Amino acid sequence: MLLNYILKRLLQLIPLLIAVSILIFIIIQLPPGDYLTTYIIQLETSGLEVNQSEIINLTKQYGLDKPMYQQYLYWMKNIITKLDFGRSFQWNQTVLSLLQQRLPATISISLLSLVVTWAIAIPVGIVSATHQYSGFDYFFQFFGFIGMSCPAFLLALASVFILFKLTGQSLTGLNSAAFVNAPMSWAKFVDMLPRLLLVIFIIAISQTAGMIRSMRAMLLDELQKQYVITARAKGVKEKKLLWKYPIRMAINPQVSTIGWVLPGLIGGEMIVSTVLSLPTMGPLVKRALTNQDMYLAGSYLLIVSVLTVIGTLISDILLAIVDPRIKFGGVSE
Amino acid sequence: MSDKKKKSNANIDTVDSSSSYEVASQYKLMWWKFKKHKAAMIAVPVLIIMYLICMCCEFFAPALPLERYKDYKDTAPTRIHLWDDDGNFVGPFVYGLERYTDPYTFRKSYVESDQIIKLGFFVRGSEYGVFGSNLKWDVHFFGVKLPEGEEPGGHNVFFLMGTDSLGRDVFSRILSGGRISLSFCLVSVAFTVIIGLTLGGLSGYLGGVVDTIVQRAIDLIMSIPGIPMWMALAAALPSTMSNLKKYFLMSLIMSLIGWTGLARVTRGKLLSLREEDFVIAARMCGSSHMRVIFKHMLPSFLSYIIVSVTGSIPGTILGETTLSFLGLGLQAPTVSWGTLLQDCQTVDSMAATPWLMFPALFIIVSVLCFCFMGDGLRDAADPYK
Amino acid sequence: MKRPSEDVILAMEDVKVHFDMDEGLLKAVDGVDFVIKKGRTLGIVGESGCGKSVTTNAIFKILPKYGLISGNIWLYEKDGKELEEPINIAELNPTGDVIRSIRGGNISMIFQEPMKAFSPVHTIGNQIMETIMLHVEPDKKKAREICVEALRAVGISNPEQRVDEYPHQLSGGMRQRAMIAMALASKPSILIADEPTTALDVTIQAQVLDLINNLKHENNTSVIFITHDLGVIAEMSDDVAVMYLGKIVESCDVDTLFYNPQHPYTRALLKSIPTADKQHKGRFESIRGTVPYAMNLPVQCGFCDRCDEAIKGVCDKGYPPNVEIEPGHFVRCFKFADKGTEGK
Amino acid sequence: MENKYTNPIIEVKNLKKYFPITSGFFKKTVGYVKAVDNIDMYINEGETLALVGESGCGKTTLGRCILQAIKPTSGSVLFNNKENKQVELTTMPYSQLRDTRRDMQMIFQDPYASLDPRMTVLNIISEPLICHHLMGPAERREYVKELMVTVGLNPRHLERYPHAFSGGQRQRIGIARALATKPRFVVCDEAVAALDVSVQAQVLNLLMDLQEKMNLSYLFISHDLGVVSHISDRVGVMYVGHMVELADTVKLFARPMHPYTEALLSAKPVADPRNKSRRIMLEGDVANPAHLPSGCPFHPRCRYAKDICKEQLPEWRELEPGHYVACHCAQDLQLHGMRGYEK
Repeated sequence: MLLNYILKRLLQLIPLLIAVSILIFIIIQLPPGDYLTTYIIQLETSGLEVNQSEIINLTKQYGLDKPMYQQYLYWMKNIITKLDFGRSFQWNQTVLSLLQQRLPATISISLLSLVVTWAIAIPVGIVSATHQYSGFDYFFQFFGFIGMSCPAFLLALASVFILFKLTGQSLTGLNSAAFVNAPMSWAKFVDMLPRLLLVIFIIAISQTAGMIRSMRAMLLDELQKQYVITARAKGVKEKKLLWKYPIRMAINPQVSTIGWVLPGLIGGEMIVSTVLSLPTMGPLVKRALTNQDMYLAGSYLLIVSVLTVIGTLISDILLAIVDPRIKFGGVSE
Repeated sequence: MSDKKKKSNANIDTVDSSSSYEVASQYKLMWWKFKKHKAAMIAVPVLIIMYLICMCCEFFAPALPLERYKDYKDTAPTRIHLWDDDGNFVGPFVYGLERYTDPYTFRKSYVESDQIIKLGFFVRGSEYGVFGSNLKWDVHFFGVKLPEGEEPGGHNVFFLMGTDSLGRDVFSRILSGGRISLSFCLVSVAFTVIIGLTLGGLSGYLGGVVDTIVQRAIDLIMSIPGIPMWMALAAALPSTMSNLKKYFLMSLIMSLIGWTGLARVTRGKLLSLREEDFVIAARMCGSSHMRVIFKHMLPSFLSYIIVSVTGSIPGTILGETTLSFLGLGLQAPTVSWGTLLQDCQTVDSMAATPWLMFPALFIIVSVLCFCFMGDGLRDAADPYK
Repeated sequence: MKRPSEDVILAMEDVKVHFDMDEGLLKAVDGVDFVIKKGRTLGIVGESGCGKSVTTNAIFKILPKYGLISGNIWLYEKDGKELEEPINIAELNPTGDVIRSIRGGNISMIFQEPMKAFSPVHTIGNQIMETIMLHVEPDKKKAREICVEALRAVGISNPEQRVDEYPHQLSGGMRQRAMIAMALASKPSILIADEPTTALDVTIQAQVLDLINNLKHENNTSVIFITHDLGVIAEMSDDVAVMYLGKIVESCDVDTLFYNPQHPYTRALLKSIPTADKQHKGRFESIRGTVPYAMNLPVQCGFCDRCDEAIKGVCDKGYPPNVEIEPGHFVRCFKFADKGTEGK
Repeated sequence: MENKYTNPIIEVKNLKKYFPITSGFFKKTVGYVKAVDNIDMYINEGETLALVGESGCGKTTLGRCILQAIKPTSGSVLFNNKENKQVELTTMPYSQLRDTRRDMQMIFQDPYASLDPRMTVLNIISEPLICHHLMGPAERREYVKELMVTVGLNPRHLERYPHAFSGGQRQRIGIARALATKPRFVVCDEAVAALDVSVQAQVLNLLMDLQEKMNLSYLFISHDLGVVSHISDRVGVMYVGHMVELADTVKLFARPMHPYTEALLSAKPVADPRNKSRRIMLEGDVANPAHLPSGCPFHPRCRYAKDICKEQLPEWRELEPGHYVACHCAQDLQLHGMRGYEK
């Protein structure tokens, strides 16, 4: 039953992914001037000699002399068959090698932020709802509003500024200067930890605020439901009852929101890491965008979109697992 | 119930107006509910004041946004005094500023001199065109009282929130930036409403192929993370483009993502309303299609549209300031809250000139107010529950 | 409180439930007395908003936080044994151990809408076993066996398989059967049925009513049956209490109620029900006006504004007394104020 | 009695309404819910025809199909208009249909959902008048007040909004709206189901009074046999989209010919403790209209079912004058009616 459902969902993803890649290709092509001329200008301004055979090679490899739709097909073909995302003229490297250097950090930071978001939002939401109108509830409602109205870049700036004032240390980057080029070691990890935590918390906070609110509202709603009264009428202990019925029901929709929390976290990661100049995709893509290094930017967009789509799929599957109404086809009523 | 109706009907006693609850219209009920939301009741006047001030920023700001005080770079906010050193009440005044170079660090800063510069309301200052027109005026809401004959821009200066590295008054720039940032979100929301209502409405009303296409388009846009997409689209705008054009294109880009939410709400409401008994009743009464849509369906989902739209404003403001801050959105010389914050990108600059962070306060306050207002509206949206 | 007689299991004494709301004090239940006897069914009948559901929720102490309960609810028997010292449920802590052992164990409840009353994400077996493990058999395996038997007893075919199904996989009638199985699995001494058939179709309603009656006789359970349908009352109950605006206006055995009703409201209600066996195409004798909202009401008989027999200057001046006009037949009306002994 | 009504105001022939069941990405149609299947019936001028059946049997859909609130899939609905001419409603152009709506109206089940909460009573009741361009504003106002008196509302409450009224009063507003254009045919869709017993009686009385006064024809949809027995001249019984029996009320209650009708009649609890009914218990649940059993849709629950019932859909036959039934075995069965009707 479940396997069927997953297969069906996977099949539905294919047209969506194709459409996403087309849209992103269009976005890449939007800036005036084509890739080759930008590349040649870049080379010339940096005083390097323009290698004609390399140009011809590039043209052939990416079909740059062909009409637009063929260029798209080349792009897709290279990605699917050879994992070749194109070249970044700015770095004069393949996009793939850049991605290999920086994408793992980006993804791990985003996922860790997701975990932190949940770890904070769900318990706080539960306590807020079960202790409605208490001091705790009011505090976190206020916190939620502040979190929602403070842009992530400002949060990053402010926390770095405050920490600088307090400790005299500038916590930008993922490592202090001494460790930037050092190989990975325990000391480097220890050096990295507070910075990493800072980054993760900053990214998580803006998402946490919204999620606390929705968790609280959802649980308040569930607490009124008839089945809670049924359970109470059975003589179930209040605490057990709370966990078994309404909290589980209120968490279900939270599970299904990975699909829209993830894009937010990816965007947040991008901004925060740009502000804090972390060695992740964020600053790289920002530079690529300002310099219109579009293969790099486009590849990033494509990858995060695919990740989002996969995230949505996973959350749908999780929801189908926790909510039997979906697994067995259609919510009745 | 309007007075007009009362008059048109001669015998007033046929109209029962004893109890206001019974004759309260939808909007009255919504207002009563809205009034209960205290935060929203504070937020609305704050927003109105902010908009008023920013719309007339030349008048309310003591200086012009691009006006440079060459001798006063990176000045800290000037302190306003009421009593002089001897304890005599003078009224609001500031002391003149003298440049001071630290003999050890050689860092330049400004210290207060003994010169008393009086402040006042409705004072003469730099000339500006009223609402950008050719009509020139030089009265400012508040500022230093210039001695008769003295031109602005001299040494009688007053900087409420300090100056930046080029010697421009931060407060004046914030008000001017507010005009851009605060209007930007409204323009963007207007685009959102146009696109979202049209597509959502078509999708819900026509159904079939149109519905499928719009739904797939929404899925498509939802699957690309918003901020990177904004950034990519914003980066694609050529740098030679005029500021005005860029302003509108940027707001369009913002709404390209925002409309999906509104379209969903519209479609969902349309679909559910179509099956509502009172709408079927209206059709059974012989109402035309247009009358059913505009007289019966629109008023009942208008409130949801308003809620959805207000809910999307904070995101727009945050998005614009973020992009501008990163240098991908509106660019100097256009002044917006985001571009103003570009000046404090590093810890060093923040430590040296923390007053450049003031725009952040305005961002937070305005977004907070919109959040509260949206919250209040959501509570009031369905007074019949 | 002394037990009135051997067969009384539960007694309500001047029970009031008031809701303290923003707009004022809502007197949902305003002084209710009745007793539950072993093996008998008490039907509580009234129109919507008369407080019949709140009354039974008070027995369960499952009222919202702003609900204030006063009076006494005496429970004389627990787990089949007579209590030396009767428990006053009204004074119990609503989340304490004592009330929780009574809920589901000694007193069970069937709710109106079986779809909403079951959690949609747990199997019905899981939810029924919860009761059994709490009150009968803590061992999971044995509890499951009891659960299957309980489902079989309420006429669900294939109970071994149904146990692992989710509520939405069952039809409305099946769900209500499962609900009954859950309520009766712990062999309670009192079963409260709150409009158990209102959401069901007539033919399914007939099945469910039959089932409740059979199980009641098998287990010698006492039943409190709440409904607005006088037809169902006639089928199901031994004793009847008619409620209006939070008060019981008339209580007697079912035969007396239908053949010798005394309170003007009861009589009007009986006349206004559309029974099929009356003169064809006749007009209904209706009660004028509507039930008032039980908030900030004047001190008068709640029915006096709609009553054809109301006496001016009497009925609108104070609450009528509860009078026992015949043994076991109580009427709350000024007409009978001096025609019998005043009851509690 | 019977000869009094001979002039049908509504004639329904082979009416069908199938709702497609779609599934998958491209919304392919995988089946149909046969909400209304092949219905034939007529309603005479001035009479009340009741439709009874359990939830999901298609009685509401049938009512709406007749008024063209839902477009039927196929079949015809003939309406006898003011000029005493039969017109076909299903193929009528929209503008003409709008005009015809003056003569046929609807009263809804839920008095809370059927009134637009954003409009005053005046606007709600005068809506049909405005749509058909009848009367000027001042005249309309006076007329609405008159109507409010007719349905038992206080005309001083003209400017109030629906939220200021109780359920019963709201239903009266709905009735006033339906009657504003002086229609000749009204569909009452469970018009009293949401009301309390005492209020229900008031509204039923009002409906009967109005019928007498305005010579209305009712299609009265209900699940409550008690109500139906009082108000209707003839009764149609529906089961999962099919009409299974239709006859004069007294005849149907006294001697039903379809086993389902018999079970329905016996299932109704009677308010008489000395005479508890002997019920005919139906096994199982109502069939799923998306997956109907073969042959007669009622056969899995029918205690008289024979082999033929599993294979063939029974024909709609007039077994006695005016008594229609769709059952293979109807003529061989001696079924019990409701107590009080049986002699």
